[in-house]
Amino acid sequence: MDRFVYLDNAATTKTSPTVLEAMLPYFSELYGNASSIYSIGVESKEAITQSREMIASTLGAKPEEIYFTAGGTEADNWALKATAEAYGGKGKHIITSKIEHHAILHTCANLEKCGYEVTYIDVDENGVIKLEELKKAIRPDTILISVMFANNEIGTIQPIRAIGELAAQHGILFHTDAVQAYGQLPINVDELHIDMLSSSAHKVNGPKGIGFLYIRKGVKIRSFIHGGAQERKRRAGTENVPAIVGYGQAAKEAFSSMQERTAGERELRDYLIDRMEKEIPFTRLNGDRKNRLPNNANFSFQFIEGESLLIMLDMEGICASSGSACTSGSLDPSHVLLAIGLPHEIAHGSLRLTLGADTTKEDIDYVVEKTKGIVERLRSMSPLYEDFLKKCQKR
Amino acid sequence: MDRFVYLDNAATTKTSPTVLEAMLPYFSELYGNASSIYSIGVESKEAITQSREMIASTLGAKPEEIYFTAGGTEADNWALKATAEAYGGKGKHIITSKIEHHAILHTCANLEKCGYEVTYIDVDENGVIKLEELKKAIRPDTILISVMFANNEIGTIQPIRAIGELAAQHGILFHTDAVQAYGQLPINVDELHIDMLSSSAHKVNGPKGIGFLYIRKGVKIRSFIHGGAQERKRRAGTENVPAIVGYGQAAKEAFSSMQERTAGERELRDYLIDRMEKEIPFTRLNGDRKNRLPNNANFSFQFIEGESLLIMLDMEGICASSGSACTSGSLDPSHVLLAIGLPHEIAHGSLRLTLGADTTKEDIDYVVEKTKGIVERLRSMSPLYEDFLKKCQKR
Amino acid sequence: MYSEKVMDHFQNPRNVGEIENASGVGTVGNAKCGDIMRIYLDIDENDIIRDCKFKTFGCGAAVATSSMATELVKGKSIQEALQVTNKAVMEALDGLPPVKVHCSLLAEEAIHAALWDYAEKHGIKIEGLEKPKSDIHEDEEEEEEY
Amino acid sequence: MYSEKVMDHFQNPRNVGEIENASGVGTVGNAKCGDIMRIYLDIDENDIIRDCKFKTFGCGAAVATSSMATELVKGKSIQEALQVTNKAVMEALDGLPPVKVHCSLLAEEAIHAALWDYAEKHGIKIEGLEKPKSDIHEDEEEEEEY
Ligand SMILES: Cc1ncc(COP(=O)(O)O)c(C=O)c1O
Ligand SMILES: Cc1ncc(COP(=O)(O)O)c(C=O)c1O
Repeated sequence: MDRFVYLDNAATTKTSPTVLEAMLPYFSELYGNASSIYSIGVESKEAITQSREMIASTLGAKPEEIYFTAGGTEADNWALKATAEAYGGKGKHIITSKIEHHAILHTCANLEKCGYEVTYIDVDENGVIKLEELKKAIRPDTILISVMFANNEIGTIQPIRAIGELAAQHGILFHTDAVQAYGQLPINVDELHIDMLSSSAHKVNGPKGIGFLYIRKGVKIRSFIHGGAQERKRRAGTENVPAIVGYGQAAKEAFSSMQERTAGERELRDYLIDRMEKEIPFTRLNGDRKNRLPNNANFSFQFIEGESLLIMLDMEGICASSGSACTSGSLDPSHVLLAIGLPHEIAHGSLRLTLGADTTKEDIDYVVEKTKGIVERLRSMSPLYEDFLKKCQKR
Repeated sequence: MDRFVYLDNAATTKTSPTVLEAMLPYFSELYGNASSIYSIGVESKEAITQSREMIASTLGAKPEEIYFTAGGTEADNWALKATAEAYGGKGKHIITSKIEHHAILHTCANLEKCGYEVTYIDVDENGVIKLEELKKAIRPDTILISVMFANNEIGTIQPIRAIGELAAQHGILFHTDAVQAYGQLPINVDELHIDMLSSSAHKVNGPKGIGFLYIRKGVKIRSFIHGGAQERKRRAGTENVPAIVGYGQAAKEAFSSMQERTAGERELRDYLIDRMEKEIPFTRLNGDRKNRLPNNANFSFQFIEGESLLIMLDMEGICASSGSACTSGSLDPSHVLLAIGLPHEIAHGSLRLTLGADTTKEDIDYVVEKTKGIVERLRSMSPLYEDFLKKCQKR
Repeated sequence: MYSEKVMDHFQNPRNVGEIENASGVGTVGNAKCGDIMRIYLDIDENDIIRDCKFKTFGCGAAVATSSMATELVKGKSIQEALQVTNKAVMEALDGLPPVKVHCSLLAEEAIHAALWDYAEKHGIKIEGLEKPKSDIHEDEEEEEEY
Repeated sequence: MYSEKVMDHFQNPRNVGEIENASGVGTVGNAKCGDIMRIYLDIDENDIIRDCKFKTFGCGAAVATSSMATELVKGKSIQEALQVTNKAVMEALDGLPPVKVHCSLLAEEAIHAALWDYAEKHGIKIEGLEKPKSDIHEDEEEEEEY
């Protein structure tokens, strides 16, 4: 292969070498338990405090509102289940969207089994939630609205402020899964009326296995993981000090570089979209053209199937994804692409390319060239394309 | 300070340098998402498979019975809550012991709030569970027995085989929190009739933030953390590849060195116990003298309080703990020491010293000398000691 | 995830294409499930499959099983071709991941469909051949679910 | 966790010990909660605290607050000593962690208890002094609980 091009940064990112460097001392030197009293434990505790402060500052939050978890999935589970438990007396109705990550959707399904009722709001053809429908869905027994900040597949950014205001007006808690948005977009929890927010370090060049849930002071949700008195008694388990330190460093890097980095990514992304749309026929851009994550491009190539495309791209050294990485191995096409109205066979032929800070124009050119050839080849093998051509000839 | 002696290996351990080395490539080079299709994702997946196989082999289990979690606490929460959810139709009664870790006890408290009934079995003065009481506690609606393999504070090893057989005879699921025992004692899940087993890497020189729950094939518990299809759809969240690799390596090292290492620790531990008991008056060994973890020593020094002792030991470069690290900051004395019958003021004066592979006789000698001086000094400041001396004089 | 044989047949699929005025054509699967296979047969007067081509919309395993299936039936008699089961295709490919087993069933079915088409066109009845289902996903082995 | 001042008073506690035939002795706290403080006062005929000693069973903060409290009352009149509140002790120590605030209350209470003992022994009444509780844990500030 000529090149290695990693365009799957929405699935996971490379741990930044400076992040890894910040983590290293906490494995075999400063390995003390952060809850202990002796000096190397206290050093761990201080490192955690610094990381928590750094992260809080990126959101306009208070340090004591940041609770570390094992990742975005745990944060999502916690937010939903603990709210259900704590506010179940007030009501048992939850509102979310049809295009949430499975960490939200499957948790909702679990809550439905436990007697809660969940309304799944539709999105338009660009993946933007239908606000009017959301408004109408609000009931006296609605206790929580959970809508993701930006979608992991098609990159569409949701009208979070409007949803936050709506929730606030009705005295309903508002949670947002910001796993994809954190570090890519400026977020202020107060201005946007966010009560809870989930995030995951490995999406922003931090380590895997660490995330956080922001919980606004006063929100009375309980623990999801019970045990020791860590995280102000709300999240038990020995603190994962190296990972927490890594997350702090990654957040610092992501936010200090945000403007410049995302501007560069946006430019390259638009160049990528432009070339793909122009040079590959029967191609559709999925997601909102403007309100999308700076690093996300998502295409559907008619008549071909995604997995074949991915394997062939891999053989050219290109890492990409089709639908969501978590569901690969599954036979169903992405629920997000179906929700924006794509027919099944087109939903099956989608390609997600998500850029990173180090993606170059040469990378993009290489990917476009290779994709072009592969799509052509797969179409030449496709019975759907054959049928389509024949239909055209007949006209 | 003359020396640095870390004797708090039950709280957490140093990540072994060879474990860290095994992990390193998976941060910034082989960082692919293990659920993805391209080569660097597949490499992650294979690394996970190897680690899973290694761990399964240490327990006589099948690889597909090992589910990675974010630590021992999550594994404990999962085992209890998911069993309650899955078997709640059969019954709502759970049996555990009074000396479990808070990860079990607080989860049980949470289940009690949700309509489950929990019986907490007593232990004898050495911390061994009362089997007769356990037998009597079994009811037709008992769905789970959860008893820890070995206690984290006093090191007492429980009669796991007897409990496993009892559970099997009654068709009740048996879970054991083996966070302290794994890597210290040989464990075979079949021979011991264990249905579920929790473990945590950072207790065996692996990284923090990773653990596993062994679930016997056929046990129909559901997910605790819902979302993506990872871990055979039972535990969602992007796989923490470096940590999983680290756990595999740590397990390999712990089991290949087990016999020699624990023999050495046992000898040093007994030397430590011997000197402490002989040279410091009014000292009590807590826990079973024989059936105890090879690296655990736990003492109560009458008339003094634990935190003062710990701070003074820290000033001499000695890391130790009093009660359980997780509850430091709390004012209550250890529930374990109370359960073995110690009066409050003696429970407050306990010291846990847990050895590691690299602990030397010189370390032990140093610790004994320093402890002797500190205990003497604290007693000279203690009103309880003053009262005691006066009482003796009167006689 | 895939064996070397699967990867080889995916990267260099044998017998891709169409046969003009084929003796029989069969299309199975559906776009909803993400795989559609079409097999063209050129059958001579002695009921020998002289040539066989395919077109497939689907994953790597779908392409590889199509390719292998065409290889296995080429040069065979109709009766021999009927013996080419999904197991045979899988074995020839050194196995498939559990979630992909349905692709091999689809390949078997595609051949049957092409043969059925041939039989219909020629007004004959092929012994042992049943009318093929166009969608085999009902038979699919599900992974253990909890 | 502890300020430098606390650590200094813990490592080098001032006024540790007993006073034989003390004018007043007060013991507060209980072993159940893990801290017991005893304060000895030597009070002269002008109601001036000539000397003050302590013994404490308890954590670092308990020792440090005892030490600081004895420092603060030494040389003071009884009325001045009554003004030495737990706040004053905490401030003099540059603060205490929230879970340790009760130690400073205990120190205040121990002084009051010793003064009460003095008053009882001498059959006098000290204005503004109430019978001390032996256990102050009811007043304790709990950390936010969920
Ligand atoms: C929007 C969204 N939510 C949640 C998650 C889950 O995060 P994690 O895999 O770190 O648990 C992801 C990524 O997988 C995501 O993209
Ligand atoms: C017996 C026992 N169970 C559970 C745990 C929790 O493990 P972790 O802190 O890794 O979640 C510990 C250690 O803290 C333990 O000693």
